[in-house]
Amino acid sequence: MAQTPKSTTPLSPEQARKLLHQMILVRRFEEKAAEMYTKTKIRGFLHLYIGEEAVAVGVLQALRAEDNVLATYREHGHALVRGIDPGKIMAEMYGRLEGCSRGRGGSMHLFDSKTKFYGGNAIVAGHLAMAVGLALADKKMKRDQLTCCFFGEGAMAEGAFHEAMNLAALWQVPVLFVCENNLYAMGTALRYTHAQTNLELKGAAYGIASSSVDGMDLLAVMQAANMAAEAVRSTGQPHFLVCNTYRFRAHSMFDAELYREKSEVEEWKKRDPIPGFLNYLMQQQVLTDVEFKNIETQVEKEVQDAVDFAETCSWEPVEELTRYTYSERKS
Amino acid sequence: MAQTPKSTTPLSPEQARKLLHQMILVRRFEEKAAEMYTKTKIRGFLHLYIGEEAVAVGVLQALRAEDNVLATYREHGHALVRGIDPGKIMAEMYGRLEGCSRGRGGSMHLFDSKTKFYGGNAIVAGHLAMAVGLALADKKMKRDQLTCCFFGEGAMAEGAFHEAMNLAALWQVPVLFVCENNLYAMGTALRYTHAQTNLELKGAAYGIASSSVDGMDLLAVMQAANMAAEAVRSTGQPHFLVCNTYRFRAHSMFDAELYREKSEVEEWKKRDPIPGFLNYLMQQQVLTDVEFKNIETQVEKEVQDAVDFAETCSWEPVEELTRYTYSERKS
Amino acid sequence: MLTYRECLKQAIQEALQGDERVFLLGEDVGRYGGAFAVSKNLLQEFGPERILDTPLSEAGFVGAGIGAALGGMRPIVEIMTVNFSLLALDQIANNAATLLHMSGGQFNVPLVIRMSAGIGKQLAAQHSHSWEPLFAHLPGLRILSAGTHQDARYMLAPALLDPDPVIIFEYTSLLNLEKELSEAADAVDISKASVRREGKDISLITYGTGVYKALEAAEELATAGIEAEVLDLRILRPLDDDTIMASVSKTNRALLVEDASRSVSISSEVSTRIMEKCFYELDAPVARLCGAEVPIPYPKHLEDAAVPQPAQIVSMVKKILQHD
Amino acid sequence: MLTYRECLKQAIQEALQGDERVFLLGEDVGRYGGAFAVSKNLLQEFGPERILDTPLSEAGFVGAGIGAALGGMRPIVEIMTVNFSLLALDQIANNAATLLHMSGGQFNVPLVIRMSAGIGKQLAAQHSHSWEPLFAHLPGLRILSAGTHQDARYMLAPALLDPDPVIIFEYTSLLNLEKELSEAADAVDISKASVRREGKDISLITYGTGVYKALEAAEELATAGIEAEVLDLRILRPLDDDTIMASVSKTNRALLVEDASRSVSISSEVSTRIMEKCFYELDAPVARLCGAEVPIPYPKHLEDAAVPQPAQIVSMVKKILQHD
Ligand SMILES: Cc1ncc(C[n+]2csc(CCOP(=O)(O)OP(=O)(O)O)c2C)c(N)n1
Ligand SMILES: Cc1ncc(C[n+]2csc(CCOP(=O)(O)OP(=O)(O)O)c2C)c(N)n1
Ligand SMILES: [Mg+2]
Ligand SMILES: [Mg+2]
Repeated sequence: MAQTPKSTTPLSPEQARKLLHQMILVRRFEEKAAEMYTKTKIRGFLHLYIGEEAVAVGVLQALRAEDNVLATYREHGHALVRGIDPGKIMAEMYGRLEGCSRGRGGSMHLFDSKTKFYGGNAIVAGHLAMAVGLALADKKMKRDQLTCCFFGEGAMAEGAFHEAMNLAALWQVPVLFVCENNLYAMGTALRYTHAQTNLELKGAAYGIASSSVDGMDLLAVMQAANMAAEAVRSTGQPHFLVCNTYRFRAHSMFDAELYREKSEVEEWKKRDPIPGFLNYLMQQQVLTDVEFKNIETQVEKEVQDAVDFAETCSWEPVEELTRYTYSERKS
Repeated sequence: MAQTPKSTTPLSPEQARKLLHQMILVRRFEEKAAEMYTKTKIRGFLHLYIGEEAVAVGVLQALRAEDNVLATYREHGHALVRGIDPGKIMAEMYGRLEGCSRGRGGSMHLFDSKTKFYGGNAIVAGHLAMAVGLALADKKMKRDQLTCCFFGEGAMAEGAFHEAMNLAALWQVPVLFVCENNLYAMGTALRYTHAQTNLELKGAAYGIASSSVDGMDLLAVMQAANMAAEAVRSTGQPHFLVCNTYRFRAHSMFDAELYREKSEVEEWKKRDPIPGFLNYLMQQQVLTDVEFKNIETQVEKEVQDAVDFAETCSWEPVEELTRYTYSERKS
Repeated sequence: MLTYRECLKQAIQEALQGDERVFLLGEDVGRYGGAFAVSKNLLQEFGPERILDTPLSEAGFVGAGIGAALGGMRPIVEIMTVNFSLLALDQIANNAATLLHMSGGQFNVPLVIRMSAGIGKQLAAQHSHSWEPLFAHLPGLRILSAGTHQDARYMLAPALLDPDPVIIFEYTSLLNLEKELSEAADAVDISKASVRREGKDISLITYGTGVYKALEAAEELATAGIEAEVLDLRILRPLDDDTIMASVSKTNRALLVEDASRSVSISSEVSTRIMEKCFYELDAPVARLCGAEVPIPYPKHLEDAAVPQPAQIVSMVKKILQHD
Repeated sequence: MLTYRECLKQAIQEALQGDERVFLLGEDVGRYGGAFAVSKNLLQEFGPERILDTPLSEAGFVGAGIGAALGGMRPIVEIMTVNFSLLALDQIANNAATLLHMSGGQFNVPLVIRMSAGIGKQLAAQHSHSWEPLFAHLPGLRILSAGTHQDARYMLAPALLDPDPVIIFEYTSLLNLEKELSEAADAVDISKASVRREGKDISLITYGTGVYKALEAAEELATAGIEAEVLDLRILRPLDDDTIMASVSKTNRALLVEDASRSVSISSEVSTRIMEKCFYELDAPVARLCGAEVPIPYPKHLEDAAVPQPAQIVSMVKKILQHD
């Protein structure tokens, strides 16, 4: 079914640089966001993706511009990799009018119609059925594109997961379901969320082809995602991909992390996907030290530019509070 | 784990008569209910169980008086076999004060605290989580009893099924989940309800031991139910039992049955569980023709008595409309 | 003469014929013919692509409807009855109603949800809900109530043209009722309430099953020389204040009638707005006749006692008028 | 001085100590320590049998709570925030609220559900709901709102003694606020509203986050010689009409204040009841200050603009009083 996955063919230098750039951009951008949060430039909830970058980068590279993407409230990385301007994302987290959601959504609700990025959804598992519907529309309109839906392992306990998986399989619509299994739902470990902790097995209950992959290994994720995406495109059927990863930071800025040992976190940090990928590139000699440095400085600039942009952005006038509660009728 | 199931040991004459009596009572009672519906003595929804009797009779014989039972709106049979007085059930369907739910529930909401019969629930799959909670209370209070929960295969598409199964498995509570797979959810055939039509497989997604049985064969259901109940009692863990059966009548009195062929129904009627069981008893010579006739006449009388009783029952005074919206405080 | 059921069916047929982006999905809308036979034979007429039977998954198929709407389709999602709608309420409130505003105007949701509602068939507590008030509280939604055959027949078309989520309440107890349809007013306005009967003495303000009950009561009152105006709200959110206040300013009295239970109801909102906007024109306090605050019981006599009846409307009006 | 958070925690501790049938279940109540640290260390103190972490399954664990209550336990179900409560609303409305009546008085459901609600932490549209009005519409439920530290501390005990389902609204924005607690009134009455401040000129009728805002406004008004009475509804269902009417009969004016959006709100019900019972004692129409009818946006200035602020209460009161 699946063609030879891209990533088994060695990475071209351009590809390598692009991927590394994305990985580092997501990391540095979020580190900066955390900093800005402590400076109270950003408020509300802030959910960092740090440690899980290989999942968004590895999966999204398998998508095309016309595909739909839906993510959770932990979506800065997905938004950046999908190509939403970092400045607009930072401005959104600042709550400014120039943000990608007009400043109204903040960190949890990044939206962008140009890149077909349907959020930024903060009701756990609330977006899975929407993903099925988007794919159904594509099927009905004979558009050759898939819908990629990211969610956590905690979301799989919700009835919404069960219903969405069954509908996708019954209707045979092209949805790539991506579970970001970071082992915790807030403070609830996998074994307290699911009686069946082998998540991949759950696909069988719906007759959905499933696979799982080491979510800390970018190349592995790319390969698994390419195969999965290819399967979805060629069959028009849903696929369930489990990416096993880990969240290095707290669930949100309100989390004292009472539920896990520091040592566990340290263990996982040894598998940090960025140095891992970097070393591989160095070994393969598709990347030079100079190029790496360039990427670092370039990313640093991009992130700083994003902050500088956000700082200059404006506040939505209070008079516009209720604007877009309903569509504006052209009269 | 499971002791030798009762039903492999040949049935005693008493047992045989009791079971046959229950099967025929359920059948005749519902035929009478249908008649009374056409006579407008009974109104609202009326969901007949005709054809599925072996499931309720076979499963409930595996229970003890202290066990909890929850059923759907298609529960006349369960209520009768559980031992609720037929007169009180008929009175309930008549909407009379002397009914088992004070006449307020009607056909879909039979309740009886004495037999621990928790409905008669009309929101599909809405009672599964309650069953888990009842079992949780028993576990916490160290009461050695199980909770038996009946539902249809259509209910398994609801998120409520997914959540209840996972919770029961996580909490390790003694729930016997009984799926009455009659192949249709109103007019929606199994294959349009589930992408995975092998229902038994769904238990694995929750790590719940599962089994399935021919729901038209009383002895087979008894054996499967005894093993399942024994497993639940000995392990304190949930079990998922699928009984494959068929609804001979329309979904409710409002159903034109446009969704299935008459011939399909006729085919299934050849597997009517009552003549099947009767023939077996005759062959085994545990039942004589005379005894059979006695049962028939006895059931006829019971059903007529139920109707006669219902006819004499009273209407709840309008002044009591809001009584029990909240508990009555003893002052 | 057309039954209310036939009106609903023709509206769906017309919608399916007029726009191929429209499709109907819900439980048993196809092979079964619709729980109440509203969509009978539409599967045969339009095929399984347009008439989609769903499993029992209210949250799932409503969410899928939202997604399909985002994807450019014009889904008509049927929730078989309002009694099951709470299972999908998170999808409606947190997704359908918020996406446009939350995305800064980028993603609108042109979704229509139809559901059969109300009391009257002796279906007991879990199947007799009148939950219009719950939905009418939620910003971002447009809530319609088809209390007449006219609206059952013509409300769907404008609802489908609306760029935002619209929920249409239909009434099980009216399905078999036959009425004459006046010729199709072109493009029914789904922003305005409608005066179903003119009167000068009191305004009977109602919706849904209350409309025909109020009209019946008004006829009876007329024989007693009392001219009651019957106002059908039609749009429960956003409410059409102008039409309401115009009527009350004329009659100076109002009785609000609805089947939904009394507390935090449509009537309480209407009464409050009248207080806010017409206080000094009132000759008597605005009164309510609402459903009893109780789970609806099965027996007919208790069911009837649980919601306003024409006779009660009549006596209540007389009491209000004696008031001065 | 105690924080509101500490009050909630002490109430839960006391309940767990006083009755071994009581247990707390919900998402992250144990190992995480509660999403808002309300149940921090309770797992260590009472063990996993009494403090039960659940998966993300709101409908499931609320339904299980109903079942456990039927089975003789006294569960305290925590729905992390009201924003997720719609996922469990079918369980609450069709099971918890109806079982007793539908079973003819056989099965009561002694369940307590706690949820954190409201706006104020810049959590945006899906996490800033004030849905008290939705729950207050449903017969069979008792709806409490802990607008003060006193009630955060003492409402839980009587709720657990109630034989029927009780829902307690708590407020995220108050968690860190410190107040002095007056000594425990023995057995707090959960059927009565409470006058938090006496006044003769106007009744400020509110609940939840509105209480401290109204008290602040009242202080400000006092400096202008206006004596506002502040009435905390406390019990949103069933409403305590006596206390409401007594206050309005005294002041002859009322301003209703709540964060929930305006249409079909608690305020609309209260205003309507005042119209029905005190119409002839009113010197001015009852007015409302409610939340804007909009999904709540993330930025602070828009969030603040979406709900009533003390300054608005003050100016609104002055306008009403000039009125005559
Ligand atoms: C329906 C719902 N319930 C509860 C919450 C509160 N909450 C936010 S994130 C979260 C944990 C989700 O875990 P998971 O799905 O594994 O995603 P992760 O945060 O680990 O990426 C919870 C309980 C919510 N937002 N929505
Ligand atoms: C949540 C919900 N959705 C829809 C309905 C309407 N309805 C009543 S029974 C039924 C079919 C249920 O099928 P199944 O679970 O297989 O049980 P069966 O009737 O076949 O015994 C439907 C759709 C309902 N009662 N509850
Ligand atoms: Mg997780
Ligand atoms: Mg079935």
